[in-house]
Amino acid sequence: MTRAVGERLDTPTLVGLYERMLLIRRFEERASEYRLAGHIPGFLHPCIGQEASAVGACAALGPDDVILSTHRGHGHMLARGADPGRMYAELYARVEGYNRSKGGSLHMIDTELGFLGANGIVGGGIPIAGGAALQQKRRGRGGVAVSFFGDGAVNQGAFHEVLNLCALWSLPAVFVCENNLYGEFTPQADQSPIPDVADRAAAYAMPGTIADGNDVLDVYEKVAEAVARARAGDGPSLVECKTYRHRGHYEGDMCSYRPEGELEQWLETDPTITFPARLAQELGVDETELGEVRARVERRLDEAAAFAAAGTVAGVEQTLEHVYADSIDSKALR
Amino acid sequence: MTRAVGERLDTPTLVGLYERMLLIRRFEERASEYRLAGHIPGFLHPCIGQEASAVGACAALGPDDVILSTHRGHGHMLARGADPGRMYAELYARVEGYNRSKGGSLHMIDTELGFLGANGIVGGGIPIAGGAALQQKRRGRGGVAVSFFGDGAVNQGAFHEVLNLCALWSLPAVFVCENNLYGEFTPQADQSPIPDVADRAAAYAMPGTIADGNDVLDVYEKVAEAVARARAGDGPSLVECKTYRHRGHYEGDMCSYRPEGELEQWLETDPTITFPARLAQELGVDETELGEVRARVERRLDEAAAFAAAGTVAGVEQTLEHVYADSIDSKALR
Amino acid sequence: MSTIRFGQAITQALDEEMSRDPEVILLGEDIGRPGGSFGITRGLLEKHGEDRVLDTPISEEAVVGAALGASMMGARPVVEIMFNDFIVLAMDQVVNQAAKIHYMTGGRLSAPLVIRMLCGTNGSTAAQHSQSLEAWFAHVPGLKVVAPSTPRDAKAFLKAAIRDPDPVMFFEQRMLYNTKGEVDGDSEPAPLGEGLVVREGGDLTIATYMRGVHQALEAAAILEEDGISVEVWDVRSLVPFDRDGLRASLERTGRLLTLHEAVARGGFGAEIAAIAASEMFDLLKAPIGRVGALATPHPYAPQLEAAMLPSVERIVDVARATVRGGAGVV
Amino acid sequence: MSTIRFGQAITQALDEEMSRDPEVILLGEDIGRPGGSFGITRGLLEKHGEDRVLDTPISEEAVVGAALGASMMGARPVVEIMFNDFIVLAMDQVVNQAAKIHYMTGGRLSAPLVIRMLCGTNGSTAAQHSQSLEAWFAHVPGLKVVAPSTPRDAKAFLKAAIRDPDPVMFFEQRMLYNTKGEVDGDSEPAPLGEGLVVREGGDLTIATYMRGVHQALEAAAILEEDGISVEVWDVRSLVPFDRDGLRASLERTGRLLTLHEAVARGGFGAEIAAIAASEMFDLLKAPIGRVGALATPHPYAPQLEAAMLPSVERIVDVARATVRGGAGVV
Ligand SMILES: Cc1ncc(C[n+]2csc(CCOP(=O)(O)OP(=O)(O)O)c2C)c(N)n1
Ligand SMILES: Cc1ncc(C[n+]2csc(CCOP(=O)(O)OP(=O)(O)O)c2C)c(N)n1
Ligand SMILES: [Mg+2]
Ligand SMILES: [Mg+2]
Repeated sequence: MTRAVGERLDTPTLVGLYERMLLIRRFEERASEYRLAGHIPGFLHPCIGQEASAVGACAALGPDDVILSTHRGHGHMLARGADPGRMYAELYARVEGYNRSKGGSLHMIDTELGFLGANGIVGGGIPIAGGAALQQKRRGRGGVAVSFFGDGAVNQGAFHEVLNLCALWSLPAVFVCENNLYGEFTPQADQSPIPDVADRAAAYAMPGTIADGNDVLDVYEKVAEAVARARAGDGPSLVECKTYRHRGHYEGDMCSYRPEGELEQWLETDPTITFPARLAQELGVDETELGEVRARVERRLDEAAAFAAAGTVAGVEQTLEHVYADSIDSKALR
Repeated sequence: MTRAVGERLDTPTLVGLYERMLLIRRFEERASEYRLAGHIPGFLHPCIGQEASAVGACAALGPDDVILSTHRGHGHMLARGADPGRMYAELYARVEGYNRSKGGSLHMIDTELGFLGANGIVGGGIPIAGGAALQQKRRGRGGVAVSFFGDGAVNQGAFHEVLNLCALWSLPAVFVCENNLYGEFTPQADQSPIPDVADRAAAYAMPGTIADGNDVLDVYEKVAEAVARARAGDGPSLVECKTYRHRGHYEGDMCSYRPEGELEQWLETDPTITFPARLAQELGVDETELGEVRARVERRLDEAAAFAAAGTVAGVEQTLEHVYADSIDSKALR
Repeated sequence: MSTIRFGQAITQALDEEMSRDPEVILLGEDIGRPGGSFGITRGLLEKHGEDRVLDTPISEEAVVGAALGASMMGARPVVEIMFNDFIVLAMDQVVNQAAKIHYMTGGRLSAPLVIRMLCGTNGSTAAQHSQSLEAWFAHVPGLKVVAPSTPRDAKAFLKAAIRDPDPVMFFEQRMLYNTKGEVDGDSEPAPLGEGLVVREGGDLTIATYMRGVHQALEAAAILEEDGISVEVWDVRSLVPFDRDGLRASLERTGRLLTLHEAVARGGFGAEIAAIAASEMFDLLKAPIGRVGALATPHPYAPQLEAAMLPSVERIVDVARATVRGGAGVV
Repeated sequence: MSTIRFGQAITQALDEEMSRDPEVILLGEDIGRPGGSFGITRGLLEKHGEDRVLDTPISEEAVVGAALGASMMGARPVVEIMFNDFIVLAMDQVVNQAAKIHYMTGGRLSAPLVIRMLCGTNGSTAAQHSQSLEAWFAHVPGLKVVAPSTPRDAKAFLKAAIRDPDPVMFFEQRMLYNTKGEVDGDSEPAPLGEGLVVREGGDLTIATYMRGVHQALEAAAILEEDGISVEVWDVRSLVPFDRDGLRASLERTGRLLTLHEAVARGGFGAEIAAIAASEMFDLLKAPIGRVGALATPHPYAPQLEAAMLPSVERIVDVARATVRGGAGVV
C-alpha cells in the first residue's frame, strides 16, 4: 500500500487499469438496471467491489494464457479484454452474444481471449483449469492457466484434488481465490476453520500468498510472481485476494445477513474510488483525464447495450444445434 | 522407540496387543490360503505388515466409539475385537457371516462393535465417519468416530471436505492415515507432492502427528491423544502411521513395482516379530507364554475356519431381501 | 385445512417432523439463519436450534456423507441440495454408500436419510441449474424416489420420507414452489408408492409427475373440447412404483402418454412405457406417446428453452396423435 | 487379421491412435509403468513416453477435469476409470461440464475426450465394483455412449471415439476382457451409431449389447431347438442409437426382448422398449420382454449374484413367454 503506484507500471497502463475497473463496475451496475427493466432473464451475480482482483490478476497475463472463472465472472472476462457488447448480447439472449444465447451469464466464454468459461458449479472450473494447465505445459510455449474461485469453493473436494495434481506435475497453473468473506449468505468463518485460504497452499507444497484484493497493484504483483513461477516451470501457486462484494450474492439478494457497518467499512477501500484518487495524488493524473475515462466507459457501455438490444433472437430451430460437434444430430438428438 | 514398553500399559495388556497383531497376521495368511483353495471368491486386500497401526489405534478406543474402514479392513475389524469365525464365514459367503454373505471383504461390518464398515471406494468411508462423529457429538456421551484410510485416499476430494467440516464443527473424529507408501502399484511420491500426510492437518487447523506405524505403542499413544482431544470436545485430529504392506495390493499382485530391498528393509520392523522380542527383552515375557499366544491364535483360527466351512449357503430367495428396510419389497423390487 | 404454497408445505413438514422427533436434523448450504436459498428452512433454526439446523460449507459430498453417517447411528437427517444439478458432487455417498448400505450389510445397518433437491428450470437458469435427474436414482436399487405435484402430497410424502427407514430422494420442482393447494394442519404422512388418478378419463392415460400433472390437466381441458377424454395419473412415487394404479388406468383408457420435464431419452417415462409395453401390452390400443424435454442441455435463451421443454401444445399434439392412431412423438 | 482378446483390442486401439496423433494422451490410476489394473496400458508408457501416459493420483474428479481442460485446448485425452462405479466421483466434470460445454458455448468450445470404464461384475466383486451404469449417461444430452461386444468393435469404436469431437463414454465389460475375436491389424475406426444384426431370425429380436450379445446367442441356440427363430441385434452404440436398425429388425420379427447386465429398472432396455412401443408399435405382435439384473445391489455370495444377474435360462424363459404370448417378465 505504501509503495508508490508509479514504481512498477507507467501512467497510461495505470490509467488503463482504472478504466478497466470502472468498466466492470459500470457494466455490472447497468446490467442490474437492464435486468430490472426485463432485458435479462436468469441469474446475475455482480462482482461490484471486487474489480481490483479481476483487473490486477488479468494485468499479469499474456496472450497465450487462459482463464477459468466462476458464477461471478463478468469482471474476469472484462478484465481480460472481452467485448461488453457481446457480453450484454449474451445476457440479452441474442445470437450475437458470446455463446449465441445458449449460455448466459453463468457459462460465458471468449475463446479468442482464452477465457474458457464462467461456471455455474462452485468449484467446477478448477478441474478444467488443471487440464488447461496440463495442455499449456504440453504445448511448451510458456502459457499458464488461471483459475478464479471464491472462498466458498475452497471447501469443495475439487479444489483439493486439483491443487494436489497440479503441484505434483508442476503444472503452470495459478489459483486465484477471491475471498469476499461470504459464500452466498453464509460468512466464511462458518464454512472453514481457517481464515486465510492461502494457508492451504502448504498442503500441496506450493506457495500461498495474500494480496489486498482491493488494491489492483498488490494483486497484480502477487499474481505476476505466481505467473512467472509457472512460466518458469516451477509449478502452481495460490494467491488469495481479500476483498468484498458490495452487492448481494445475486441481483435481488437484500444482504440481511450482513453485520451493520461492514459494507460501509469496505466501501472505504472501494477500488474504483481509491485507485483514481491515488493516480491523482501520486501521479498527478488530473480530473479532466479521469473524466475522460469515465465518459469513455459510459460511451462504450451505451454502444454495448445498444448492440445487445439490436441483436437477433435465435430461431427455435437452433434449439437442437450444438448438442454435438459433429453432425449426427438426426440420430443422437432423441 | 526408546521408551520402555512397560511404561504405559501392564504386561497382560501388552501381551494382548501382540496376540491381536498375530491374530490379524495369521487371519490374513490363512485367508490367502483359503482363497487359493477356492473357498473365497472376490477381492482380498491383505493388511499383512500393517497390524501395529490397526491394533495400536483400536487399543485407544472405548466401547462407544465407532470405526469406518477401507478395502484393507480385516485388521481394523479384528483389532476392534471382531469374531474371526463370522469374518471367515462372510468371506466364505455364508449366512453366518457378518453381512449374511451379501458384503464380503469389502463391505464387512460389526454393528455391536461399532464397526460401521469396510469400504470399496477409496475415501468413501471418510464422509460417513464425519457423519458418525456428528451423531457422536449429538449423543453427548463422549464417543468418537475413527476413520481409517490410506495414503492414496488423502488425494480424494472427500478427505478435504470432511476434515474441513469436522474441524469447523469441532466434531469428535480421529483420522488415521495408514501410509504404506503405495496406492495400488503407484508409490505415494507419484501421487502427492508432500511426503508427510500429517502436514495436511494444518489446512484444517487441526493437529497432525506422525506415528511409527510399525510400533503398536507409538500408534496407541498418538491415537489416544487424538481420542482424548476429541472426547474433550476439542475437535478432530489427523494421525499418520508410517507403515508398509508386505504383500501385494490384493492377493495375486506380484509387486513387480517395488524397488529391490524395500520389502526386506521393512521386514526388519515387522511388528509381529519386533514387538514380542521387546516383550521378551524388556518385560521378560518368556517363550512359553509367547508360544501359548501363538497356539491360542491358531486354535481360534482353526475354529473360525471350521465355523465358516460349516456355514449355510443362502437360498436364492434371499437375493431380494434387504434391498429396503421396510417391507415394500413386492412393489419396489422391480 | 388451509391453502398454502408448495414451498410452505415443505417447511411445515420439516417443522412438524422436527417437533415430533428430536432425531430429525437438517443439513444444507445457507439453510440456517438465512433460511435457505429458497426460504424453505426460514425460522427453523430459531425454533429448533443450531444443533439441529446445520448450515454447512459448500461441500456436497461431505454433507451427504455427514447425513449418511449420522443416519446409520440413529439420526434422521434431511439434506437440502440447492439444485439437483449439484447432487452430482455427492453421487458416491448417495449411490455407492447410502443406497447399498442396507443390502451390503445383510440388513444390519440402514440409512434413513432424506435428500431434498430442487429440480427443473426456473426460466433461463441454463444448463447447470435446470436439470431433472430423477431417472438416475430410480435406476439405483436401494433408493426410493418421490416427486410430488401438490402441497398436500409434498407435505404428506416428505413426512413419510423422513419416517422411512430407507434413503429417499425427494424432488421439489422449482416451478411448483409458488403453486397453492389445500393442506391439513397437522397432517399425517401418506404411504409412499401409490399413484393417484387426478382426473378421470376414458381415452388416454397421461402418466406424469410434478409439474407435468398440472400441464396434463391443462392439456386435458383442451383435449376435452376435441372430444378426447384424458385421465391424468400422478405417478407421485417413482420408486416404489404403483404398477396396479397404472394398470387400472390403462384398463379404463387403453392408451398411454408419458410426460415429464426431464429429457425424454432415458427418462423415467421410458421405464413407465416399458412397464406398460411389457406387462400391460394387451391393454394397449395405440402407440405410447412420449413427452419430455428434447435431448439437449438447457439453453439460456427463453424461446429456445421453451422449445426444449415439454409444453401443453406438445402434449396436446402427441395426445391427439396417440388417440387418433398416429405414431407416438417424443 | 488376427485373433486377439478383447482387452488387447483396446490396447491396440490406444497404441495405434497414439502413434497416429500426438495429441492423444492417456490419464488414469496405475496406468503408467504398472500398465493399469487390468493390464490394458501395458507397454504404452515405455513406447509413447511419460508425458503421454499420465499416471494419476486417486482423484477421479481432478483426472476427468484434467482431461476435459486439456481437450478444450486441443488434446485428445483418454481417461481410464478402473470401475465405472468410480465415475460417480467425477460426475460433475462429466455431466455438468464435459457433456454441456459444446452446447453452452453455442458450439464455440468442444470436449473431445474419451472416458473408458470397466463395467459389470467379475464374479463376487460385490456392490461397489460390479455396476453397469451406462443408462445414466444415455440420459445426458451431449454425451455419446458406446458399449461394444467384440474385440473388433472394441477396437474400431475406440478409435472412432478418440477421433470423435464429442465426449464419449466408453464401456468395457469385465467379463468380456478375455473373450477372443478377429481383428484387423491396422483397422479403421467404425462410425458410431450403427447397430448390427449378429444373427438373423424371424420370431423375436433380442436387442442387447456387450456381454448380452453373447448370452443372447446362447439363448438363441437353445430357442432354435424349440422352433423359435431369434434375431440378435447388437445395439453397440446407445447414443447415437440406431432407430432404423431396430425398426428393420422388428419388421422381420415383430417381437422384442431387451437385455443387459444393468439393473432392468430404468436401464437402457427401458429406452429401447419405449422407442419400440412409441415409434414402432404397429410392428409389435407381443409384449416386450425385458431382461436385466434384478433391482438389488450386487450381492457378494456367488449364488445370490447369479440369481440377480440375467442368465441364459432367464432369457430363454422370457423369450418363450414373449413368443408364445405370455406377459413379458423382467
Ligand atoms: C456445487 C454447487 N453448490 C452450491 C451452489 C450454489 N452457490 C452458488 S454461488 C455459491 C457461493 C459461492 O461462494 P464463493 O465460492 O465464496 O463465491 P462468491 O459467490 O462469494 O463469489 C453457492 C453456494 C453451486 N452453484 N454449486
Ligand atoms: C474411488 C476409487 N478409486 C480407485 C479405486 C481402486 N483402488 C482400490 S485400493 C486403491 C489404492 C488405495 O491406496 P491407499 O489409500 O494408499 O490404500 P492401501 O491400498 O495402500 O491400503 C485403489 C486405487 C477404488 N477402490 N475407489
Ligand atoms: Mg465468497
Ligand atoms: Mg497406501
